[in-house]
Amino acid sequence: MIIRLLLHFLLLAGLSPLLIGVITRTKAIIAGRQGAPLWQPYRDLRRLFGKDMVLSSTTTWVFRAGPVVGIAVPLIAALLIPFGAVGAPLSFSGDLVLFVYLFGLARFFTVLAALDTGSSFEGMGAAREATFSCLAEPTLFVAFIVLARISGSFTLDTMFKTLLANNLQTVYGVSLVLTAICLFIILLAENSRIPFDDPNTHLELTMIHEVMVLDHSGPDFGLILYGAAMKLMVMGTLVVNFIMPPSTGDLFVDAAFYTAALLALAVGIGLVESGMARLRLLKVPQLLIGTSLLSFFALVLLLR
Amino acid sequence: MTPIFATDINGLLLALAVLLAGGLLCLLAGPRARLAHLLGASTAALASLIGLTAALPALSVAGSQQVALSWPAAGLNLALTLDPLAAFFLLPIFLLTFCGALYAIDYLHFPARSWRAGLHWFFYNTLGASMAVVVLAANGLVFMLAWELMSLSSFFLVTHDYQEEKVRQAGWLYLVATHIGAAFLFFVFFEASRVAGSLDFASFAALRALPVDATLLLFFAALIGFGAKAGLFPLHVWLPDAHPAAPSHVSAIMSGVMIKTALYGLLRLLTWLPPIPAWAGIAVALLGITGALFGIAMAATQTDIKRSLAYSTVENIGLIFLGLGLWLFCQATGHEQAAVLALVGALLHIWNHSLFKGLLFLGAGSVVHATGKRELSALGGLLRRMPLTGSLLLFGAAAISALPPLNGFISEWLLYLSLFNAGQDAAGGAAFFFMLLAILLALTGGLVVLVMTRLLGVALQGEPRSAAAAEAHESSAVLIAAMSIPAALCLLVGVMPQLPLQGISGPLLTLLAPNHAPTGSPLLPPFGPAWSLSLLTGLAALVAIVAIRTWRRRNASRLATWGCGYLKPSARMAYTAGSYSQFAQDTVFCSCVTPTGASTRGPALFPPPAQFGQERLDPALTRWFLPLFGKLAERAYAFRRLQAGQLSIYVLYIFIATILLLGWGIMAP
Amino acid sequence: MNTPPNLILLFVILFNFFILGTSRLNTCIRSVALQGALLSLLPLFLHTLTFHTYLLAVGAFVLKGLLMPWLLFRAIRQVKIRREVEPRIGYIPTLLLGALTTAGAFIFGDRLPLLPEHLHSLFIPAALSTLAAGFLMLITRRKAIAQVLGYLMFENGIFIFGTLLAETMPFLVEMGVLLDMLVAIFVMGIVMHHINREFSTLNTEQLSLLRE
Amino acid sequence: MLLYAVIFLPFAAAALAAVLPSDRLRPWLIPITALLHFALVLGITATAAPAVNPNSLLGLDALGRFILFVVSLLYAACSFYALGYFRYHADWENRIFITALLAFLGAMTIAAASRHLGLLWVAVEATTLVSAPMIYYNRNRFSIEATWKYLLLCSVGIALAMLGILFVAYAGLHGGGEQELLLDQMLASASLYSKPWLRAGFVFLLVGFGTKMGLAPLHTWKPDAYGEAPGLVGGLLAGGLTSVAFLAILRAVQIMIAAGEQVLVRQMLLALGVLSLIFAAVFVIRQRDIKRMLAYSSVEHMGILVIGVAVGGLATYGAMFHVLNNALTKGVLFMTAGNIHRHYGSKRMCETQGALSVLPYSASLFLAGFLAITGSPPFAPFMSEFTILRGMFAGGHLVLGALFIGLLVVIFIGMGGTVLPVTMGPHLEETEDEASDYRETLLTIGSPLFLLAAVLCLGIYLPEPLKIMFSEAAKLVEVTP
Repeated sequence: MIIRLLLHFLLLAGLSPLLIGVITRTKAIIAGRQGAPLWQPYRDLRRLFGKDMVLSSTTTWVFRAGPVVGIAVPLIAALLIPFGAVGAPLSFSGDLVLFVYLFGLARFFTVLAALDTGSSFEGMGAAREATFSCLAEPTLFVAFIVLARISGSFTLDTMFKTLLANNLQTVYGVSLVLTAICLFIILLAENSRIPFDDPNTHLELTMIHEVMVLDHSGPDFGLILYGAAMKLMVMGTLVVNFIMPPSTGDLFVDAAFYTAALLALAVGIGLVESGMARLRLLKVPQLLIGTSLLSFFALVLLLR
Repeated sequence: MTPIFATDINGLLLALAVLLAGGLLCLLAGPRARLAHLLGASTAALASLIGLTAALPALSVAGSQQVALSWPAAGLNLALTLDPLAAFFLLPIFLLTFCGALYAIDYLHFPARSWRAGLHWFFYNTLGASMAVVVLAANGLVFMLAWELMSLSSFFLVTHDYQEEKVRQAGWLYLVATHIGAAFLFFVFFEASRVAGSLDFASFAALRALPVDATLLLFFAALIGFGAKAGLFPLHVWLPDAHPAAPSHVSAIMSGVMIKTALYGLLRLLTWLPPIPAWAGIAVALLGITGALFGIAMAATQTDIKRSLAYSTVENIGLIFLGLGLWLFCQATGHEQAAVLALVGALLHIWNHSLFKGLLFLGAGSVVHATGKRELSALGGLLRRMPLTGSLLLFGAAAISALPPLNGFISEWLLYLSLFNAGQDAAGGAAFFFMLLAILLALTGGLVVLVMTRLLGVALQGEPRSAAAAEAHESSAVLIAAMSIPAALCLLVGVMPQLPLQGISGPLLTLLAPNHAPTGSPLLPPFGPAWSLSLLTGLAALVAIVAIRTWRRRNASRLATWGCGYLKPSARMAYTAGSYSQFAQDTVFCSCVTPTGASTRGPALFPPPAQFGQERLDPALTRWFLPLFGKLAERAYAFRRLQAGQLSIYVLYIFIATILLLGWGIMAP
Repeated sequence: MNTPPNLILLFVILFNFFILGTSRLNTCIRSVALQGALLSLLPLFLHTLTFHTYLLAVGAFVLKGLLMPWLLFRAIRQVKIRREVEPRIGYIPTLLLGALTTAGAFIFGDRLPLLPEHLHSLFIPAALSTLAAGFLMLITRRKAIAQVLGYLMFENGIFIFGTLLAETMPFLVEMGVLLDMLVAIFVMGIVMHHINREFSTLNTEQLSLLRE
Repeated sequence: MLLYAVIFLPFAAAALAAVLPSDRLRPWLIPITALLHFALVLGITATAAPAVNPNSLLGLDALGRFILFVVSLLYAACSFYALGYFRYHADWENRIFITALLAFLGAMTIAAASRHLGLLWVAVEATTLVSAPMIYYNRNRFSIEATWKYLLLCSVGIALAMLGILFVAYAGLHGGGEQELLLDQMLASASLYSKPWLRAGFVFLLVGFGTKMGLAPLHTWKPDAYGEAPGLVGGLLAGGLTSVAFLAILRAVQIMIAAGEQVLVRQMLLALGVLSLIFAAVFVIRQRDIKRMLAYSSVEHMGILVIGVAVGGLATYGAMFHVLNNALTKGVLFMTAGNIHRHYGSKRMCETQGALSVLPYSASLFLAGFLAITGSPPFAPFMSEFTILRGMFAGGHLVLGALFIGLLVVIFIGMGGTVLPVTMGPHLEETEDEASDYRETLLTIGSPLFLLAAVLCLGIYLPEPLKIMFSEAAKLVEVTP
């Protein structure tokens, strides 16, 4: 139990920046550049944590609480899901709701932290964040419902263990594939990757997430980046779990498998990002609604 | 307050007596406002404390205690019954009455010599007492009597500032709505008494023999009657006007508990009726979720902070009705587990909503008290100026957004769980129905976050948007105290859900008893240690991070918000409430809930100063009810020609009446 | 069939039509008075000649035949108005309606079982048709005076029926009725005076200020 | 013996008022007479009812005692208001008015005490005649028009009632042989009467006294008369006279029941009652004139009374209870409406808004009276209407009950739409010429205050004697199917 807990924490804390590194590296290579080293994100974090910070005179404690919650939530959420064959340390029936609402909590505070500055840029970003997640959340739920329906349980742990592997041949196969795709799109949307948003650009009026953190600096900003990385990893885990082989029995072998798969996913994200351009902002809702329709279709296939 | 009254209905009688006596005393205090003010507040607070101590034990005591005072005027007894279900509703009633009384001490200000104070407290105490009696009533007469008193006293509380036109209109709308509702309730109780042979609730057990159509007649009449009070879509129309009009502690009580008495009535009726057909359950559930979506969408477009909160009440009532409908449906279709989960979720949400909505209205009241403004566009920057109030508001917002680890999450979690459960063992269409509900519920949840961040972000954060907001002051200790009571309970329920769930088991059994054998606590959902463990880890993580950051805390330099190079970003550049919800309006909402705007910008060589105005009227009111009633009134008006002032025509009426009656008299067998 | 009472009643019915048909106000008043006077003879033929009967007859004659017309003429003199009844609807329709109601009165009368001594008498039809004629006057005439006349015919109709029961009913009642009518006419006269003062007309169509 | 004193007293006072020269002293006759009268009535009602002599013209059975009590109580309460009223109109000539006012009481007393249909008829007609000058008191073209309509319509109605009495008598002649119109004798032998005559007679009586009582569609004089009469008179007409007319109808009902014609009676009463409710509901909507609104509300309550009697059982008891409540509450409403009218010099809603700020007591009493008359707790009408409804549903009248409730709500909304602006609305700054010299005095507030307190107490606690009075009165007209 305790080992599982520690393992989860370690994997999450250690691995998540690496994913960012991998993504950026992949994009660089595709773009024909050499790109930054894989551990660049770790450096950035260290540098940020070493910095002083500038606080807006408008802000209050909420402004500083935002990053904290932003990093605490992925930590807790990660405990509810299995990392590949590595079972979730905490799980109880219905924890999927907790999982979704934890990210709601994070959103609540990041949005408020953004609004706390009183700047119209942050306000705009906050509005978009809140609106888009309204559209993204149902999709997540439908995906979970599909998995729950298949696995016959409401604990993420059992829902996400070795699903595609044994069910691909069964009637559930199609719905599962569709669900996996939906989850991947949600992953992109929730972590503000292309085609929804471009994490590299700043100060563009079409941005969603990045614009909310304009006024954060130093350790706060570091926390935000770290939290974002963890969030990416958590969401990524959901996708990865579809393709994970059943448990080998040895905890660390499973962990290794999982890590490999996660890195592969990162490369995939990098490919997608370099493959397509960012959508126009007004197209984004359509894409999200399309996704939820897709997941819905998966559900219909399941229930018929 | 002493143990003598514990576990005993006498304690409640004492509380009622204190309330009524206090009200009369306030009236007798006459124009001595200060005296009346203190008298009213103290009696109300004392009575609610007594009531709390008396009602709390009864929650778990199975069975019921009766008390009956003979009442020759009515020919019926003034009979009260205390059972777990009643106690379940008594707790929030007395709690909020207490908080409201405490709050009003500093919130209300009266001229030294005026009747206003006496009247206000008279009606306040009457409201408290009548709400309690509604819940305790043991026969139709007492129930309807208390019900009408409740409506009237709340009407007079709403019209506290009756000099304002809007307040009068709001009060009038409320009075009309509540009376139409009451008419349906009269019908329900009399019809029930016709079947049962007496108005005593004890004898209503005879209703279980009703055929299904009669059952549905009663059920839907009650749904309309109680729905009009509870603010069930589309009968909610009075709510968004009445709450802003009323003083804030009154809004807190009305929105927190008064409308819940309607839910009590419905639940009580369901304990008598035979099982409701499944489709009726579906209808209720759909009404509920529609109301939830509608309410939250409307809340997202409001610019009046209290009006927005009122719409959020519509949303929460919708969720509760969703739970109830789900319960009925699952019971009818035999999904035991899901039914229980839904019912528990609905009951717990009743408690939760009274807690955080009370907190939010009180907090909004403090904001209004400090700034004198309700318009979001005139607020802002208050979290810096009134940190405690602001933080409490933020707390309540987090709770109502169902964020863990606060109470709102627990009840919504139960609703989800019941939906999933039902969806799991249902097949085909039914399963699909549940999934659909779950998805809509998720959408609602997302929108709630949008609405609440909008309210807080615009009202409390950024730079003040008006001079009034700029020199706002922190509210007094009394107000803070009154607000922190519900806040504390929100946290308690959220962190230790077992407590309230055990409390609910009593009323739960009362409600389930008629329809299946009383099974024990396993009815309650499995909140394992995992729940608290995960929360504990979360908290531990938070603590750790904060520790790290305090350790690494450097001297943070404070500068103005970076505004793209603008040196002095003014509040007018800040993101407004309208623009915050604009994006959601364009992408998510249907057009019927978006505000109707009118702009006077015309193409001209030298364009005149342009204006842009928006109004956010309730579509249900403006599109359905007002036209309907207008048409009816027109029809009625057409009959005025009968009274045209011509004497000979009047004689003609007499003539005709005579002829007809003569004919009837002669023809009759 | 052709007993004196029936002949009187026949005349009474004819008077109804005459009143409904005529246009002169004075003629109306005179004929109503004449009708009343005729009716005052009824008790004499109908009942044994007791003091009671005499008193009733005389009283009725004095009141209906003399006092009322005098009062009304006086009222007319006070309020100088055109001596014409302005009907709301024409005379012919009024007469037709009168005929209709009379027929109705006969039919209705047949449905009521009569005492043997009253069989084949015109009492019931005559009473009802006079009543109806009074109603018609009230409904169709514009002038206040004409309406008072209608009210008088009304009372005549009742009186016809009353005479049937003159023995049954105590003395008190008829006297009460007659006196009461007297007072009623007095009051109406006063009110008419005031109406004329306020509106400078007795055309009651003007009296429709109070309406919805 | 007391009875004769009760009847004699008001007439003596009226005569005195007629001869008394001073306009200042004359008003004092009213409260004195009223109080004496009420004291005597209390004396009568307190003592056990003596067996009514079947051959006497006068006598008080339970019904008569009850109605007499109601009338006398209302009159006593209003009499003090009258003092204040005349103090306000000190310069007006009030000889005729006060004489009529006192004679009015006498006539109503006779009507309540008469055991003889003819006498009853005379008394009721007398009330019509004496109330005419009271309605005309304001002496303008509106009041004269109202008086004319009231006089003519009620005279027509009353004449029809006379015919009805004659028919009933003939029915008796046809069936029971020679007999007088004494109530007790008729009740004794009613079963022998010839049905067609009796029915026709009842119809005429119903229409006749119904006109007086103001049942739709015979109510047409009501809004005009109540609207133009002084508030005091309006209260007495709506509270007292209607109750007397109701009594007259109940007498007819008694005879019909004794003749075994309950079914027809019940149906006819139901028809008229429901029609009255509908008329009231339709006309009260957007009613801009507060006094006319009260008149339609009176029509409504007459409808409620006859419906209660028609339904029978518990509802009859409720109807009796409601007679008292209606009388008292109407007194409150008309007197306070009179105050408001006098202050603003208008009774149009648009000109009398925001009375609470200028006439706090009258306005709040008016508001409370409105709540009471529309059947809101804790006032007594709620109790009586609740009882009537109970009887209705207990009798299985499902649809009727639903209709009843619905119409009551419509009327509440209609009246509220007028009353709330008048009381709570924005206070318009009245111009100089408006009659704002009126100030609330104890006399003009005391009477309605007392009546409202009475209504409130009755709603909470009903004294046993009253209860017995109601139930005994109800027994007499009990329609047992």
